[in-house]
Amino acid sequence: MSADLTELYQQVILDHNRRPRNRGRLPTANRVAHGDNPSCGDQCDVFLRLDGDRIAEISFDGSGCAISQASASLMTTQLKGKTAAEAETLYQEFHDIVTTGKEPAEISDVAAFAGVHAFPARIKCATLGWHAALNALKADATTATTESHTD
Amino acid sequence: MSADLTELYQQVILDHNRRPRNRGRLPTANRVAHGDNPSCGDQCDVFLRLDGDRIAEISFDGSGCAISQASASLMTTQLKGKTAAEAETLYQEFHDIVTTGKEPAEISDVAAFAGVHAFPARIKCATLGWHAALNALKADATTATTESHTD
Amino acid sequence: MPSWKDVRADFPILHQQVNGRPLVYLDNGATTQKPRAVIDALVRYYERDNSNVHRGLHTLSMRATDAYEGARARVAKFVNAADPAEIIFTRGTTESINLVARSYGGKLGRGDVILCTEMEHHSNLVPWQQAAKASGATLKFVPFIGANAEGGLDLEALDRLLTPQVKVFAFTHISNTLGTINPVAELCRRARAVGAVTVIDAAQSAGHAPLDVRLLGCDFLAFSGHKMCGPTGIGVLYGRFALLDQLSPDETGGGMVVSVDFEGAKWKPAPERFEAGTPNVAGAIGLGAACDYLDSLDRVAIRQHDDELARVAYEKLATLPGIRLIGPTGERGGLVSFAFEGVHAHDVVTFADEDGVALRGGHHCNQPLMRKLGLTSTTRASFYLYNTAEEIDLLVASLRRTLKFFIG
Amino acid sequence: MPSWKDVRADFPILHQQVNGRPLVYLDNGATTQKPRAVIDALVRYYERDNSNVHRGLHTLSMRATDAYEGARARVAKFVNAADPAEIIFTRGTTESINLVARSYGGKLGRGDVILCTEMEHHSNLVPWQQAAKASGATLKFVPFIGANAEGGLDLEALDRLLTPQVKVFAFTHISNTLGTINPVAELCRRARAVGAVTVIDAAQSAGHAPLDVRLLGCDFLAFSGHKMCGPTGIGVLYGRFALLDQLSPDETGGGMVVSVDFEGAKWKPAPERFEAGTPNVAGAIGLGAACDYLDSLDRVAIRQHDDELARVAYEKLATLPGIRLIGPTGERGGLVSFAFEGVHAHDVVTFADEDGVALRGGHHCNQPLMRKLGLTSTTRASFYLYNTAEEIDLLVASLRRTLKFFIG
Ligand SMILES: Cc1ncc(COP(=O)(O)O)c(C=O)c1O
Ligand SMILES: Cc1ncc(COP(=O)(O)O)c(C=O)c1O
Repeated sequence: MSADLTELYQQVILDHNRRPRNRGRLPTANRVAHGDNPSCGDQCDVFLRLDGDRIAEISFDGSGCAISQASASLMTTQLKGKTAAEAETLYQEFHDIVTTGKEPAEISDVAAFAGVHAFPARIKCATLGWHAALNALKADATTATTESHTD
Repeated sequence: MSADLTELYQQVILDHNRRPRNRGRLPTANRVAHGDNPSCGDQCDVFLRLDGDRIAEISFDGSGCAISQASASLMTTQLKGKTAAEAETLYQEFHDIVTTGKEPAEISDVAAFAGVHAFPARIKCATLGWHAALNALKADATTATTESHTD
Repeated sequence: MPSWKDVRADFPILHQQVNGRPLVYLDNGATTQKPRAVIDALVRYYERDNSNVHRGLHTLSMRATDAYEGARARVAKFVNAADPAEIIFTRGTTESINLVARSYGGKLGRGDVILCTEMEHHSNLVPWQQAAKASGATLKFVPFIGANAEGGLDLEALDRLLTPQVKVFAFTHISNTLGTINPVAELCRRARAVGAVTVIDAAQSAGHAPLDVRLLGCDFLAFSGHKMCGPTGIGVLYGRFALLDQLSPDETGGGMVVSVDFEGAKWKPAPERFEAGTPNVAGAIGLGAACDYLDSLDRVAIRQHDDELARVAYEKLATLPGIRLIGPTGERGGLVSFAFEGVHAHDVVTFADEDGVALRGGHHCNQPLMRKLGLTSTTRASFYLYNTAEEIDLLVASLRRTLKFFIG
Repeated sequence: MPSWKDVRADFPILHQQVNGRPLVYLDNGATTQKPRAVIDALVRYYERDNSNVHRGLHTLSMRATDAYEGARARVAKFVNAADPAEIIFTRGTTESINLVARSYGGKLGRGDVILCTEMEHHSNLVPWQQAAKASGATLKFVPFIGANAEGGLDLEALDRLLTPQVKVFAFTHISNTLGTINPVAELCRRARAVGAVTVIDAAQSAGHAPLDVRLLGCDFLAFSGHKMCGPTGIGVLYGRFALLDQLSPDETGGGMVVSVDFEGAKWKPAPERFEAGTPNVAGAIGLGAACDYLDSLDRVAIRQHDDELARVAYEKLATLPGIRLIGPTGERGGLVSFAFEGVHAHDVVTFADEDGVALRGGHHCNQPLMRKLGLTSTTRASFYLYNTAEEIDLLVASLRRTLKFFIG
C-alpha cells in the first residue's frame, strides 16, 4: 500500500522541520491568513508584508506534522521577493509535484516533496501553508481550509 | 407461515362484514370517538348514547378490512346495554381470544375471532372498533390509534 | 438488452417459497430486493476495509475513505451531477427532504409560498408543513385532474399558482400510488422562471429510469438506496453546489466542522457540512455497487421492462369485475394501484400472500391524495427488473380467487 | 471468561497484512471491527427476509417487521430499558444527540442553562451550542482538573454550576480522548436533584462495559452501533418514555404519522414518532446481532480485558522518552492518548502504519479540550476485545522506531 517512508521524509524535509525558516509572527505584516487542516488539526498562520504587489517579507507560525511544517518553511523561502502572480505560478508547480510526483525541470529543494504523491492523505499537509499564503495575498483574511480547496 | 385463511375468515366474520349491524352515525349519541389504524388506513367512529353508566345505544361507522368491519359490528351487538365496567371485561375477553386463540367458555359469536391469533398483523384490525368504543366510554374524544395501545 | 431471466438469478431472496408457493414479489414500490453484487460489496467492506473515514491516516482508514468518497463520485455520475460535492449521503429520501426543508426552509418567511402537489408522499409533504409553520410561509398545492387522477397534474392551475412569491416547489417524479410520471423538466423550467427553487422526490424513479439532474434542471433531488437495489439506511440528497454552499448545516457534530471552541463552531463546505457524525460507510459503498449493477443492465432497458409490465398488468386487471384502477390510463411508471367494490385492500393482500404474491395495501403514505379520490386504501402491485409477465398472471389469478371468496 | 485468542477468529478483517505486516488494529475508539455473526445477520436478512417494515401485510414484510422490532427489544434489554418503546433507532450517536438537542431544546428559553463538560466530543457539544443559540439559553461547562486532565471532572465546580436554571446536563460516559470514566450515576443523581434532564454520550462505553439505564438513572443515552461490533449507519437514542412522550418529532414524513391532511398531521407515539421514513432495517438487525455477540462474551469480561490492555499500554508507553500521557493515571477506559515532544501525531501514525499498526492522530473531535491542554493533536491507541498484550509490544516498538528517526 504505502511506498517506503524514506521517500516521503526526505532529508530536506526533515531539515526544514527541525530548523524551520521564517518562523514566527512578522511584526511588520500588513496581510495575514489562517489555514486549517480539519482532518488532523494542523494549523498555519501566514504573515506577509506586501510592498506594492511584491512580497517584501513573509513568515509562518503554527503547528503540524513534519510535512506541513517543512512545506510552510520552504514556501516562505520560495515566495520572498515574489509578486502575487509569480507566487501563484510557484504554487501551481508545487501542486503538480506533490500530486503527480514529477520532479521539476530545474534543481530545487521543492523536489523533495515529490514523495508526497504516493501518500495522498498527506497532500493536504503539504499544501496547507501555501493555501494560507495565497489567501493572505488575496487580502482575504478568511480561513484557508484544505478541505475547501481542491488539492 | 400463515395458517389456512378459512380459519381467519370464518362465516360469522364474513356475515358481519357483508351485513354490518348498527352501522351509521347515531343521531342521539352523547359520546363519540374515532379510531385509526395507521398501518393500513382503517378508520372507525363509534357513537354511544350513554344512559347513566349504561350504553343505551351504540353504532359504528368507518372503513376497513373484513376483520375490522366485522369486529366493530359484532362489538356493537355485544356492548349494547352494558355498563362501562362490563364493556371493559368484554374487551379483555375478546382481546384474549384474538391474541391467544383460546375460545371462550360460553358459546358465542366472538369465538369466530379466535383465528386472528395466527395472523398477528391482523390483531390491530380486530381491536380497532373496541379501542374506539372504550375511548368513547371514557368521554375521551381523542383518537384511538391501535399503535398507541398495546394489543 | 439484458436477459431478464438471468437477472432473477442475481437475487438470492427470490428463490424461496412463501406459504408453499414460489415468491412473487410485487412490493417494489416499498423496497426492492438486493442483487448478490450489492450484498457482496457490504461483506467485502466489512471483511477487508472497515474503518472510520476522513479522520484517519492509517491504511484501512484511507481505504475506507477512498471507498466512501468513491461511492459519492459514483452516485454523482449516476445522476450526472457536475461535482461529487453535490452529493450528500443521508438515511433516505425522507431525511434528504427534511434536510432541505429545514436548511432551505430557514431562509423563508411570512409572505413566501411553498408549493407542493396533491399527490405527494407524506415524506414530501409533512416536512414542508413543518417548514411553513416554522417560517410563517404559506403552503399551497397543485391539484391533479380526474376522478382517478388519470389526468395528471393540472398545469394550468400550476401557472396560476407559480407566482414570484413561490420560493420552493417540491414535487414527486413518479407518484408511488398513481404511477403518474410528472413532466419534471418542464416543472423545473416553469419554477425557474419565477425564481423558485425546485425539490424533486425521486424515490420512485431513481432505480427505474435514467436520471440527469442537469438535464432536469432541478436544484435538489432526493432518493433512497433501498428502492434501487441498494442497502437500507442510505439515501441521497443532490443539491446544486451554489445553493448548498449558502445553506446552514442541519445536524451538527464531529466531521462537519473546521474548528470548534466552547462558544461556537465553523462549518466545512458541502458535502461535509451536511454529514455530521460517522456516516453509513458500508451503506454508501453498497449504494455505489447498486449504481454499477443498474447501469450494467442499462436503465433505459429497465424502464422499458418495468413500464411494460405495468401496462400489461393494467390491461389484465381492467378485466376484473368491480375493479377501480387509479392513475394514468396511458404511460405510467412500473406500478398499478386499484380498489375493489366490496373487498378491502387489506383482505386482498392477505389472500395474495397465501398465494405467495407480495402486494401492498393501504394509503401508501398518501392520505390526502386518497381522501381526494374518495378512498381510504388501495392495493398496489409494483414491478421491478426481476418481475415477469407470468407473475402478472399469478397476480390476476390470485385476485380472482379473492373476489370469488368475498363476492361469489 | 472467553478465550481471547478464539475471539480473534471471529473477525475476518483481522487476518490480513498491512504493508507486509500483520494488521494491529488499535483504532477502536473510531470504529470497531465486525464479527462474522454480525456480517452473517446482514447477509441472511438480505437473502431471506428483506422487505419494508410496518406498513406491509405480506409474509416478507411481517418477517422484516418482526426482525426490526425484535432488534429494538434486544437493544432495550442490552441497556435494561423498561420498554422497547424507549429505544429510537438513529444513524449514530451524533444523530441521537441532535435529536434530543432539537426536540428537547425546543422547550428551552432565555434564562435556562444547558450544562456540558469541557471534555465533550464535538458531537455532544456543537448540537448544544445550536440549541442554545436557537432558544436563547446559556451554555456552560464543567471544567476538568489537572494539566493532563488527570483529575477528571471538577465535582465541586459541578455543584456550583448545577443551579435550578440548568434544564439539561449532557456529558460523556467515557472520554474518547482522555479515557476518563465519568461517575455517570452520580452525575445523574446530582442533576436530578435540581430537576435537570440528563443526556449521556455512551459512544465509548456501550460496547465496552455493562450499561443499565435504570441503574444510571439517566433520561437520555446515545450510542453508535459501529463502535460496538455493529454495522455502520445505525445508532440508538434511549429516552425515558415519560419524557419521549412529551417531545415533538424531529424529522417528519412517512411512518411517523397517524393521519395527514393538506393542512397538518398527527403524530404516532414513541418510538415511531421519531423514526420518519424507511429505517435502516438491516442495520438495526445487525446491531441486535452485535448485542448478542457482546453478551455471549460477557461485558464485564470485555471491560476487564480492554481496561487491562489500557493499563499495560499506559505503563509501557510511560517509559518512552519525551512522551506526555493524557488523562487519568489510574482507572481508565480502554484507550491511551499521548503526545511526543518534537514528533507530531500525524507522523507517528504514518510510521506506525508502515509497521501495520493502525492508530489515530489528531484532535479526535475534541478541539476545545485539546486547546485547554495546550495541544493541537495527540496520538491515540484504543483497544477492544480482539487486541492482545503482544500487540502493545508491537506498538511500543513502532513508536521507538519513530522516535529514533525523528529525534535520533
Ligand atoms: C414517492 C416517495 N417519496 C418518498 C418516500 C420515502 O422514502 P424513504 O422511506 O426511503 O425515506 C417514498 C417511499 O416510501 C416514496 O415512494
Ligand atoms: C465520545 C464520543 N461521542 C460521540 C461520538 C460520535 O459518534 P458517531 O460518529 O458514531 O455519531 C464519538 C465517536 O466519534 C465519540 O467518541
